[in-house]
Amino acid sequence: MTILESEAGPATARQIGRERIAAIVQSYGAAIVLVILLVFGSIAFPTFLSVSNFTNIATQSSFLMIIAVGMTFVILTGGIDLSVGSVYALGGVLAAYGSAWGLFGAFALPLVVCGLIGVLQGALVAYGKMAPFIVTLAGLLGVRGLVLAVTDGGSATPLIADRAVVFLGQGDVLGLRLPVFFALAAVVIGSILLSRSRGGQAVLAVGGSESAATLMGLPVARVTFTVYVISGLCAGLAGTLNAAYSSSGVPTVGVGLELSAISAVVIGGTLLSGGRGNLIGTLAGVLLLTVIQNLINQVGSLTSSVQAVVSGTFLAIVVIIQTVLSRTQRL
Amino acid sequence: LTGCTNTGTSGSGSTGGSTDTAQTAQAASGPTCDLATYGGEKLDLKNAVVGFSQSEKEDNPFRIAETQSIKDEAAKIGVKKLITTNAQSTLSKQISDIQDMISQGAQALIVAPLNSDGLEPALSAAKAKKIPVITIDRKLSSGACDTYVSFLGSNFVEQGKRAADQLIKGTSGKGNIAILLGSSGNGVTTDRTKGFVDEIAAKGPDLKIVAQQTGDFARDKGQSVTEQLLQSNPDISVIYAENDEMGLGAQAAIIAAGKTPGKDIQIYSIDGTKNAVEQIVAGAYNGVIESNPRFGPLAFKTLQSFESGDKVGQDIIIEDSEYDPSNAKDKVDSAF
Amino acid sequence: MESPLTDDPPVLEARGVTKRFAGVTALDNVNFELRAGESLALMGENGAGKSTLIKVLTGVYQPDEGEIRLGGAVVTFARPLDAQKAGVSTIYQEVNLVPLMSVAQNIYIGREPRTRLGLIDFKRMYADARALLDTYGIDVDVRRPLRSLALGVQQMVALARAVSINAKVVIMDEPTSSLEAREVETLFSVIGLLRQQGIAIVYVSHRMDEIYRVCDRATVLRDGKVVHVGALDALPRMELVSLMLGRTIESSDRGGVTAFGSDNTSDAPPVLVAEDLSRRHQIDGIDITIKPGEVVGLGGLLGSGRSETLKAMAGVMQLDRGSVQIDGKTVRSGSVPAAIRAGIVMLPEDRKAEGIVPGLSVRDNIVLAALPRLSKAGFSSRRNQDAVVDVFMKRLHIKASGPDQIVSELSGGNQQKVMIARWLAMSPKVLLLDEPTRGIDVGAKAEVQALIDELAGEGLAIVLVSSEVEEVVEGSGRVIVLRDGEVETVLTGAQVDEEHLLAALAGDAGEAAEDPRTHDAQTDADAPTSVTDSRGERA
Amino acid sequence: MSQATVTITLPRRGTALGIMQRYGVYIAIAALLIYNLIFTPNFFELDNFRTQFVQVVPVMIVALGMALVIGTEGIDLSVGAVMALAAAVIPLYIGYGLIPAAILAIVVGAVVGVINGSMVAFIGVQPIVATLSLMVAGRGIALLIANEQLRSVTDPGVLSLGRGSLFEGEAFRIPYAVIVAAVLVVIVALLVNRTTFGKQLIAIGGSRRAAELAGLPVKRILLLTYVLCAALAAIAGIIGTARLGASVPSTLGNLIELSAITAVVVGGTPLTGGQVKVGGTVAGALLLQFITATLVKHDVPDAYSQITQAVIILLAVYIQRGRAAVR
Ligand SMILES: Nc1ncnc2c1ncn2[C@@H]1O[C@H](COP(=O)(O)OP(=O)(O)OP(=O)(O)O)[C@@H](O)[C@H]1O
Ligand SMILES: Nc1ncnc2c1ncn2[C@@H]1O[C@H](COP(=O)(O)OP(=O)(O)OP(=O)(O)O)[C@@H](O)[C@H]1O
Ligand SMILES: [Mg+2]
Ligand SMILES: [Mg+2]
Repeated sequence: MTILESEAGPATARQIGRERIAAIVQSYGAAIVLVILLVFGSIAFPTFLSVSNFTNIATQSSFLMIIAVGMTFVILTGGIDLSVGSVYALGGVLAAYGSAWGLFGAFALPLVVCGLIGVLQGALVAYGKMAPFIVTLAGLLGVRGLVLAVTDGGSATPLIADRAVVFLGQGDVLGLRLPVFFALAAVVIGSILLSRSRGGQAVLAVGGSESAATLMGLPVARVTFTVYVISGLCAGLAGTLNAAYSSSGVPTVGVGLELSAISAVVIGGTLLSGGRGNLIGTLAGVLLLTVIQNLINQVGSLTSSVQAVVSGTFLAIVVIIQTVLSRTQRL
Repeated sequence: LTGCTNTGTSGSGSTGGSTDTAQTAQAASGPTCDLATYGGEKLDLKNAVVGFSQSEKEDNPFRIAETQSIKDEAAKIGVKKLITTNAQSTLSKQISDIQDMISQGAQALIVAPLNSDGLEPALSAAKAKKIPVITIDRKLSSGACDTYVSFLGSNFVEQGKRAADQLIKGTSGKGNIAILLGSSGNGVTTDRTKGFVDEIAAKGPDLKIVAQQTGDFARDKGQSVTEQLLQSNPDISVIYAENDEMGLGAQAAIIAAGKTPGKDIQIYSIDGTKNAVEQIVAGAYNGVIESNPRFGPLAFKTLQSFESGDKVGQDIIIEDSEYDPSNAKDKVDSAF
Repeated sequence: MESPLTDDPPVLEARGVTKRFAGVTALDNVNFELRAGESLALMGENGAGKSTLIKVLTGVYQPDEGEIRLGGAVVTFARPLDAQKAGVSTIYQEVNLVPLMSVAQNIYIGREPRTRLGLIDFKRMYADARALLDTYGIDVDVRRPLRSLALGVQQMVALARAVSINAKVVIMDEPTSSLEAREVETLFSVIGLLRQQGIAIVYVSHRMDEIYRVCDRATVLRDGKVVHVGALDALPRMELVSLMLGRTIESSDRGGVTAFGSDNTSDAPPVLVAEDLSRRHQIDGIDITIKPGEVVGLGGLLGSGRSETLKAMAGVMQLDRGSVQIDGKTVRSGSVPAAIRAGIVMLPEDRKAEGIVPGLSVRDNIVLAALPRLSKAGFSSRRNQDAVVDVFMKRLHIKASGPDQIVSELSGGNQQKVMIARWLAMSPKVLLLDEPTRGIDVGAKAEVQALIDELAGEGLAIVLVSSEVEEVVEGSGRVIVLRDGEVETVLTGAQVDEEHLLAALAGDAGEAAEDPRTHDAQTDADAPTSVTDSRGERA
Repeated sequence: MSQATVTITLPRRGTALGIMQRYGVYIAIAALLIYNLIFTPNFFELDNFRTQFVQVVPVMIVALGMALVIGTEGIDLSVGAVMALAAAVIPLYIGYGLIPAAILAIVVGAVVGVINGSMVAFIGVQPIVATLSLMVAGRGIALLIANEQLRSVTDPGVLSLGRGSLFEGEAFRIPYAVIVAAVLVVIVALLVNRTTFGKQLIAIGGSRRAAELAGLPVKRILLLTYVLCAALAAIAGIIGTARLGASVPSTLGNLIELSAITAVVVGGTPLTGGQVKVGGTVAGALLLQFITATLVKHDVPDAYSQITQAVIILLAVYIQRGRAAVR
């Protein structure tokens, strides 16, 4: 059956090469924009290119990064988790309360509770077949209420006295704060899970086509359920580390954090409809957001309104560039 | 579906442009702080880089006046560079802002903390570089002269208490009160509520608090909450709003309900914005406790004397005036 | 009706299964049995309930009444996974794979080979996938995302996946609807292998030839009821068709060939002139001229660029070079609205992704393109719509509970008719049909073919793409044969027959006599079809 | 269904469950009304209902636009910022009278819609981030336009839009704001159900690819949808300003995007697009309003009020979950 030979024209090799470059550009659009921004910052501001500034950026990004890891998993299934900001606050507050029982309490209490919130939301989405947007929107509201409820209407700020807990938030190794290592670990573990485990492949398949995944015999509901649990745990962990970092569980933190996390994930090249994306992109997305903020601070004289205009415009430009870079892959 | 933000603390609207009335400190007393104790070198602010970290958006008169007064004073003294940042009500951003300013070479910091706790990483970074930090308008719960030099600001509990006193006087101690709370979880809300409620309990036996609902420091929320409350609770006779904006929203609601603000239903609030004080003059508002935002001169004066080696007070509580029908007309120009 | 060959219990069995959807009883007390090693045809016209029965058998739907037995024991498949685990592997009617994932991932998802650390062993997975596809003569880069492949290739991937799962039963719901004659042969050899291993096959197809070649027995459904069960060799085609349709059709076995393909060509000037249609890596310098009333077939193998050519003319694809003219006026390239305004419409190949709007009603789907014409000042007129919808639902015999039924609830064939109706409602000058009879039952197919002829008779110019050689040959007055995106030859007049077409497809007149159907997959393992990487991604 | 998609089959129309699913929002509203009838003093009074209807107006108008955008499988987070922009513009041009100022405010809103729509339709940016950037920047611009200040608006036209009623003084007087909202509801309902544009918009949400191949002007329709949404948000901003008697760009419309989205979804429009339920959206907005009213009137502390809202929203969506798409 040699009817059809591959008589590919001479353009083939070049074409393949170009396709490959295009694929790289498409997957790492955010990282490329990040590099551009870093170069720009270094040229424009003498105080930008410094070790202390970069370690600051690393620390500042780490909490959002951990949340964004969970968010990436959720978005890859085609879902969304709006509750992360509130869960983050709850995690912090509970970590502070839990630190009365030392390191174990400071981690176990928030992780168990935030994990349970993930379980509840995941169950409603996966088994209750409710729209994730609404479930987690209710989560955003309800969990914030819970935070207020456990802090006496928000008037109490529990403090962390335990040295070991505080060390996990503030201690530094090689000039980097410990939360940075947690964030890196989250990225690495998350990446391996996503690209090298059956579960991760299932996440991509569910997001790529839920009906196909079902018909191919994947446990769609279980996969969907799990990502919300992961997201709850990630947000809880980020809250815990943040509380350790600032040695207090402040009930008002994390407002609007869900939008930062979602935009970081999307800027990182993950499709909101699910099925495609990676954590390296998300990492670049988180760093982009932090660097934009850092650059605004480098100017150092903008009022908050101007800052809003600048960061909104920046965001728009970044997503436009990123979209254009990765457009060829869209149908 | 609201109540999950945290915007605008002491803010409200104004028509802008007023005769600035800088703050005056109450008679100094209590512990002090100096370079020797805190650590660090003498410094002339004239050639220094100073950083100012604002906590909330400059979208309300209080924050606008506060930032402006810092900027004006910096210009007046002629500091080499003033870096300003705005945390936009996000605690982690305030930490980042302060760290960013430190790595940009700030030699002294003025911080309007978003929260009494949680700034520790930023403050310890400053401490490590022996950079003096003056906090304004909200007191930190960590140790003065250790994590920061001194605190300049109002006493929010006291403001609530004074509002209660004003209200008791204005209502002759009788009536049903509805409280419009600030944003939940905001320390200012907590303090202004505590001062007020305790004072009413102590001195107003015939005053009854019938509702406490959050108006998120926003005018529209204050208005709609008041509308709801007046509807179901027609015997409400006085409103205590934890900032002027909500008070003005309540005023609109009272008018919409066909009643006369200031007479049928009295309104008391805290802040001292021009809009509210003008309403007192017009007889449609009953009292305002001031919360003076013009920290610039006092903050730089404190910083300057600290940097030249003098002792400065750890707690510098400022004098807030108050407006009532008897003085509003004369003092309206000092409102912000 | 039962005539057991053995005493063994059937491998898979349905007893008294009833399945209702809102308003429709899709299956009505259906008894079905599949015996070990046999190949059973599941027959019935569009909407008879074949796909529904398969879904009930494999746990996609739960039966309202009745039970499923596997090897004699009652089983409940709560979801497809359970069926798969129990050894029932299925290729569903529409390709159901994950478009964004690679070919290899699609084949092995859920059972990826793993390293000792428990991580997926991509190297092995790619190699396995490569080897597996090679045995079916499919040469694709297994790392490529599935959606960059032509539909037919996707279908082969789905097939490879289903067969590579160790199964006792393999169910195939219209596996050949987008396959080329050559792939069909490959499939048949695979089926042969499976049967040798004692695996039972359920085979659904509207292509009679295939049924008679592959299957031993048939179960015929009509309106959700089993109307016949029996051996195929005792069942003449005509009778089978009558059983399916519930009426006798004199010429249905000939697919309505009688009038189909009659030459309506006049001396009128060409209505469409397409010149030098080119787009890098897809098509190169294609010229097509059609006169009113002419039916031009586009022949070619999988991936030869037939769909691409149609898309180029319909404005779906931006051209690098070349032009399309209607009545002498050039049509702006790369704009569907412009093409439609000029009178060119296209029935897309991938009905599910590009055709229907699944959530909308039959009415809304039919009038979708014609809406502006049926409206007054931007207001849509229900009366105008109903007039059109009514005409086409009757004319095309669209089987639906009414114009308000959601289109995704219709059977595949009826969805296709809805699509055709959408375009006829536009009263086009040139109709581009990409696999118009895909998934359509014999009756409907005859209707559609008759319709094509009728439309041509009315002066419509038609370009017809079909993977069924007979259909192209019978339907067209002229056949343009494409190969690797270029025109290979044009068959005219007496040349338009199967023999010439097959020869042209083979790209060598000398090999014309050699019927590719005699090949089987084994001997071809070393010479896979390869169009693979020479092509860019679909627009 | 010969397509191998997995759908939840709806129970028959007549069954109790079917009714619940179809009328989930309405049932929830009825339940709340009954609760209030029994437990809330002075609830069943015309004045009270007038208050609820007036208060719901901005959310309802924004939700109408949001429903259109969601119908195309999009989302618009910038609506609150557009309200702020409208509020900022009003006092600048109120000197020319209400109508010119309002038109200008709507035009400014529409410009935001054009930017949103262009990013989504022409560049292909995902709606949530496209509109997020305008949500951030828009309010900043509004504050800059207003010079970061709050202005009282004393124009009698504006004030009567906010506070005046038809049949003033009568028991059955109808606030002008409510009339505006009602008119907009009717217009949007007509748009969705009776016009070509509406049908095309829904088709795009149902399958963008199919709509493109059917020759619909997909990009133009998307653009127009975002413009409409923004224009509606601007109208909501004008009414919000009129009601306050002041232009407050700093807080007006804060978080309204979430309320609006909730109203739309609670009303039965799936976020996956392809459907727009105008009546449901109106009911959804009313449900949210009644929840808030009930909680405030019973002086529930903020913490518990947020939890209660979350639970009620979940319940309302849960009982009709079969209707919404799986994702
Ligand atoms: N075997 C294959 N391997 C890889 N890509 C393929 C293969 N077959 C087709 N393609 C892709 O499909 C495109 C051309 O397919 P097109 O749909 O135009 O062909 P066709 O002749 O219409 O075949 P079909 O009827 O099966 O769709 C090519 O650009 C190529 O990318
Ligand atoms: N999910 C569903 N909801 C409502 N009706 C459905 C659904 N699925 C199938 N039906 C109806 O059930 C009947 C049988 O459909 P089915 O898909 O089983 O037909 P089929 O025999 O596979 O047809 P085809 O040959 O066209 O694929 C049809 O009338 C169809 O409209
Ligand atoms: Mg079928
Ligand atoms: Mg094709």
